[in-house]
Amino acid sequence: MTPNYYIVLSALLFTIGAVGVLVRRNAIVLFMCVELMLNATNLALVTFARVHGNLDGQVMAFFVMVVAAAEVVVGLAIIVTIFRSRRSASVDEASLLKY
Amino acid sequence: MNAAIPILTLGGLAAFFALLSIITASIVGPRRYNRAKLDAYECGIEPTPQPIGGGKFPVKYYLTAMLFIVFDIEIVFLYPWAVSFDQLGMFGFIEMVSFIVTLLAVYAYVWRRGGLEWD
Amino acid sequence: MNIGTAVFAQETVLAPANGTFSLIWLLIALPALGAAILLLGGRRTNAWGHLLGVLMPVASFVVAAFLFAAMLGQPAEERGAVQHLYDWQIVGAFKVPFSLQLDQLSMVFVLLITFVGSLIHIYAIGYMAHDPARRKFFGYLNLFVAAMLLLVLADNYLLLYVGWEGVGLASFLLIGWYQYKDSAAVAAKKAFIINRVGDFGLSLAIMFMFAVFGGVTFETVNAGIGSASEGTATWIGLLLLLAACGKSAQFPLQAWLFDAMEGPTPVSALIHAATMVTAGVYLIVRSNAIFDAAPTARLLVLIVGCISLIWGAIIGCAKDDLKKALAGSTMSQIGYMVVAAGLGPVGYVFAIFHLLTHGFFKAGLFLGAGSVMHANNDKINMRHLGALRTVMMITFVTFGICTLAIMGIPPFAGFFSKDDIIKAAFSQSPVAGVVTLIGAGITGFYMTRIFLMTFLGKARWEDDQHPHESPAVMWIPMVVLAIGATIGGVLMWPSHWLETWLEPAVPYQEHAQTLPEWLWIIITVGTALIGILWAVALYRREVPVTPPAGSLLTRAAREELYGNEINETLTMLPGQVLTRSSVFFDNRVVDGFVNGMAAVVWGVSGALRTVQNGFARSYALTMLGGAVLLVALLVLVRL
Amino acid sequence: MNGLIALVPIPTPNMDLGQIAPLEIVFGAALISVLVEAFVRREGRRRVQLVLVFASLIAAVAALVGLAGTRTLTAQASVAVDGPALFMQGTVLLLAIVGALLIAERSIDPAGDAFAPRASALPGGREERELTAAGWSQTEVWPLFLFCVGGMLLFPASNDLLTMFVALEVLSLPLYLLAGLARRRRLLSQEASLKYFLLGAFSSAFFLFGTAMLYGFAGTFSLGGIADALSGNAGDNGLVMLGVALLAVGLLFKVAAVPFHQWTPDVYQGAPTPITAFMATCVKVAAFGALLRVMYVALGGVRWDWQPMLWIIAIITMLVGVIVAIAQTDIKRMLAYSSIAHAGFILLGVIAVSEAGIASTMFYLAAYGFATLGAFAVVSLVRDSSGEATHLSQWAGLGKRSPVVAGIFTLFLLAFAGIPLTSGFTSKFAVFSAAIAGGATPVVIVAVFASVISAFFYARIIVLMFFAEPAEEGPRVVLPSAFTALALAIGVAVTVLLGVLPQPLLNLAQQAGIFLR
Repeated sequence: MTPNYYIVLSALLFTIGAVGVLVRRNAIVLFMCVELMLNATNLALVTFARVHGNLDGQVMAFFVMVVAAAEVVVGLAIIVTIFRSRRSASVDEASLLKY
Repeated sequence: MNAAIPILTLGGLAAFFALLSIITASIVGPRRYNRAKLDAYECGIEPTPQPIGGGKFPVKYYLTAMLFIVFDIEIVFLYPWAVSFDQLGMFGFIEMVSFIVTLLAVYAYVWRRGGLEWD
Repeated sequence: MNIGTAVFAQETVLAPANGTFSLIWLLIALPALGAAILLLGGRRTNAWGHLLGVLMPVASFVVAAFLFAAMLGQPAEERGAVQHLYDWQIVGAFKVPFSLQLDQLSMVFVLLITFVGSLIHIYAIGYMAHDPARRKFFGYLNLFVAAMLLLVLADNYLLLYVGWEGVGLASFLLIGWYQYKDSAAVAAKKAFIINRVGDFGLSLAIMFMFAVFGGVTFETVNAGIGSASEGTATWIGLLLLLAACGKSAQFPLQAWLFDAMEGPTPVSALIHAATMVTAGVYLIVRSNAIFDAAPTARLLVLIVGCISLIWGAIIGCAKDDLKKALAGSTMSQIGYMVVAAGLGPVGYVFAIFHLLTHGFFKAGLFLGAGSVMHANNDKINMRHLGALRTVMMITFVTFGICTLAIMGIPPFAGFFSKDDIIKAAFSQSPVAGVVTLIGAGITGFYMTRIFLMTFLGKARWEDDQHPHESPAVMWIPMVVLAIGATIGGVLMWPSHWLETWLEPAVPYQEHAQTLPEWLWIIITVGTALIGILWAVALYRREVPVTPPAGSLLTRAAREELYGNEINETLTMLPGQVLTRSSVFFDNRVVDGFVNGMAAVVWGVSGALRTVQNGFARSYALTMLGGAVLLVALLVLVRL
Repeated sequence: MNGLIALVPIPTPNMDLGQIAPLEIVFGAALISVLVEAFVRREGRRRVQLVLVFASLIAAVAALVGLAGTRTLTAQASVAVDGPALFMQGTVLLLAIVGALLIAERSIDPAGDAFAPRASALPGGREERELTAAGWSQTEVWPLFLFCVGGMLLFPASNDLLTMFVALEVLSLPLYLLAGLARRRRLLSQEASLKYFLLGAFSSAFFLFGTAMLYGFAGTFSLGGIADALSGNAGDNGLVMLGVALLAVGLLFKVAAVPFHQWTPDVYQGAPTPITAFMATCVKVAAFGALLRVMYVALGGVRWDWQPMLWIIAIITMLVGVIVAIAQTDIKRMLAYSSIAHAGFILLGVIAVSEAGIASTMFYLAAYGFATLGAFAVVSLVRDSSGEATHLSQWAGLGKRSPVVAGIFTLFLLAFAGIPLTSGFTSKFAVFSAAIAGGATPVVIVAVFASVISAFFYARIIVLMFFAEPAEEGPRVVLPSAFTALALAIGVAVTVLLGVLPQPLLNLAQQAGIFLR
């Protein structure tokens, strides 16, 4: 098989995620973009596992999913708290700390 | 040198795509930032009830969903073990028990803290 | 330029200190204890703080005298001693012994510091009598004495650096003593910043030594320098020179010294005239092995000394502020010492000799200036003084003796020490010789000017000025210093005692005598006399109360001053241009550089701060940029 | 490629439970701590949690001492038990004990400890007022703290990238939450938490992608396996370059190196001060431990590729850190930039690529950690009616008001500036000489320059404290309870001791030797 397509796709998804973090201002969307980056990585991991013929990559992908889930929990907790005290989920409005 | 070519290509491709998506978005998309757009859930429906005046925020859905995800995702570790259960023997069993005990502790915490109560 | 072949100090391994010499640590411990008690004791010690403050350096001096006697009792080769206190092991093989080294060179310094220091402490009892924080002042002074003794007693560069920073700290605290005056706070800051430049040099030099020799004791460095390359020695030498320039107010790091005169006068006398500012000279002489191995660095030492010598002297001619004029003179006299040190083995001893005599007469001059200030409501502008001879006889006489000494008039101490430097300079380099000779002439000029404007002529006092002689507690130290300035020459004449004494620690080489002794005396004293007479001719007549640098119109209006004006214009134009430009250089270029650097750093800092704009997404962008940078760097290395 | 891999017999993994005893103790205690939250009555929780935390941390130290000298790979070669790992773990544990002392303090704020009574209550709302009046306090801090310490113990010891990633998340996730729990200035605290979380997640995505790339190249996550793969093929591969760079992003983010540093000042300022202290020290130790391990074990073969990269990063980190620190007006932000600058100094030890580099880095981390904890402890003591008085102008004349506290803070600042006879000098000296021996002389020159500049702004604060006139209505220094007092005493003692008598710890660091593969 040719892994290149998968890797390039993974890289593109990763880039979309990274760019999303930079251009979106809603914290939830921003966070979803980070999740997209993680999942792009998962694609790469699974592809490489296939290329190398061992299971390490797949195991890693599982771990990434779990970690991502834990991250979601923590992240949403933080974002919801912010939303409740500021009535907005815009990350740009949370900019009191600077200079 | 030839090692750099894939990186440069990839970088170029990524940069191109990044620029493309930004430019397209700025040309195609309308620039309207309103409350609805900045709200927590972009599905067009106002969160009810409104979190105004220090009122309660409906975290139940969110909480339950989160709990579901956390506990559900742990299944991925149980599945591989189940597949090669016979080969891993006692060692696998002990490891899995400790894993489940860990989850159980957290479950107990959620339960005692009222995370499972709907009202 | 013909610098004599290097004569290395004999490799005398100093004996461990035992018997009497185990007291070395007391020298430092006593003033340090004094400082600790006075600074930590708080108000409880107010009543007797100044007495304790005086007692400690005096006790230290007694110990020093005791050790000196003990050293005299030993054969010349066995006089040095190293007291090992404890090892500060930093990294594996790099071990810094915390050891004190008392050899002949250190001994001379210890005696100077404790003796002059004690006198100035006594003087300060009277001078600071009305300062509510006198106790703290004595605490700082004791701290200074302790740090300065540590500096000269260290047996390695790192410990020396500790003392070096310690005296810097004490100096910083004392310059800013009158903090309520903006000028004092600014001066303290300026001294601090400029000194950091020098300290930077010293710390780099120490790191260099660690890297090259694997140790920083004088012994290790002296042993290792022989096998090191000349480039290494030159680099270390240049860094040490940078350090010396900062501490000793040598060109181009001199600007802080003039501002430092904002401190109380005893401070100016002790720290900014007699002891701390000579630390640079000590450093160079102590590192003689390095400079002997690095002719380029030594040549630069000579050049720096020459420039500073003239530069300080010219500034001394122009300042109306008595203390600032004396500060110019300090810079110039230290220039002499640096020149001597830059001459190599033919000059080291003379540098130390001049340092000692200078310690006496310059401290005497500053104490005299302090006495004048004390008597005149802290007025220090010489245009408002004059005719003090009539009311301040003792100050007049002691100041006069010290003036004669600094001008190099026989038989006062300065004559012997300066004469030796001029002769040695001529033997090595005619240029340096001529410069030192010209410096002697200018010294005669500005000292005469100071003396005339302050003590002679008509009284130009203001209404609230009622000059009176200072109390005994102040004039007795002045008298003692004046006696020292009178007889200090005996160190080298008729017997070359100092030279013999220092021989085991500091190399000495006789320089070739080109002219007979009596001709030298005529030349040097003659040059000084020319300067003196010139000044007398200019300032014999009335001195205007306002500085004559006004516009043409004002000058024409003050017609009776016209002659004076023309005199000054015609005879001093070149000097004034030089003065103005040097003052300008000081104010704009040097200050400008220091302030400019600060401004640049501050500006960059402000600009970079705005990058931290508080937006998480912008931080993410920076991170992404950083990631691209990392990839780019990796690819670049490959290419 | 066949789908039959799973049928290959799986050997029973080796797992010597004794060799990871410290980890087990801390994680076990964390779980018990969760159960304490669930089952112990509110009034008794704090006491039980404190006993649990200190007992487990001390037990973990004891277990660590018992392991001294062990050099082995355990848990299926995913955890390394070697000298550097044990040293880093010991440092983390000791710093965590001191940090726990600060977190446990609750007599300097009249309302109680440094944490919000209930994180979900609206800032300034009725619920919060009621809870504050009722004297509630948040004991969930402790399980989070223990999980975080557990992650920090695993991070520098992990011998494959999978374990390292999990450890990274285990140490980060609790910190994101802890940063948002401040009792006072809650909006700032929540903002700090959000920023830390978003950027942290962003950086771990990079770390993960780098991991994937290296896996794609080597076919294994084990550090030793990657090194073997690299030694066959000298790293002339796009995957490797991308992998190294992105992996470095994740690690450099955690150590707060420029340009991945921007979260640092904001988070340090916003987070509750005891958490800032804990974060500024323990995270740095753990992250540098992991960075060293990855760079030395897995990527040691391609050091010529990444050394220049880290040179540049070290240089800009030091310069940006010290230069921006100059213009700061908030003491916590100033300390944050100072911590960035110190990250640059510590990177000097990393780029040395030698045994001395490892030893000096570890020594620096220990010395810097205790001084930093002490400095933040002092910050937490200077308060006015609205909480901590962190604006620099409020610190003017502090030396006149309470000379002892100002004196202690001066000691820490002198240590940061690297003045001889403080721990800072010894540690700077150690990394500088290691870096010179490693051929990084230009970087060391920049470092010396940077430390000169840094001395300026540290001195500025000392001058401000001792020579400026105290502000009217200025803050006062609160008398702490035994917790903070003990933490301060430890900080002072270690700072002076490591300056005057550094040899024992240095020997220990040197004996730690090199990483096990």
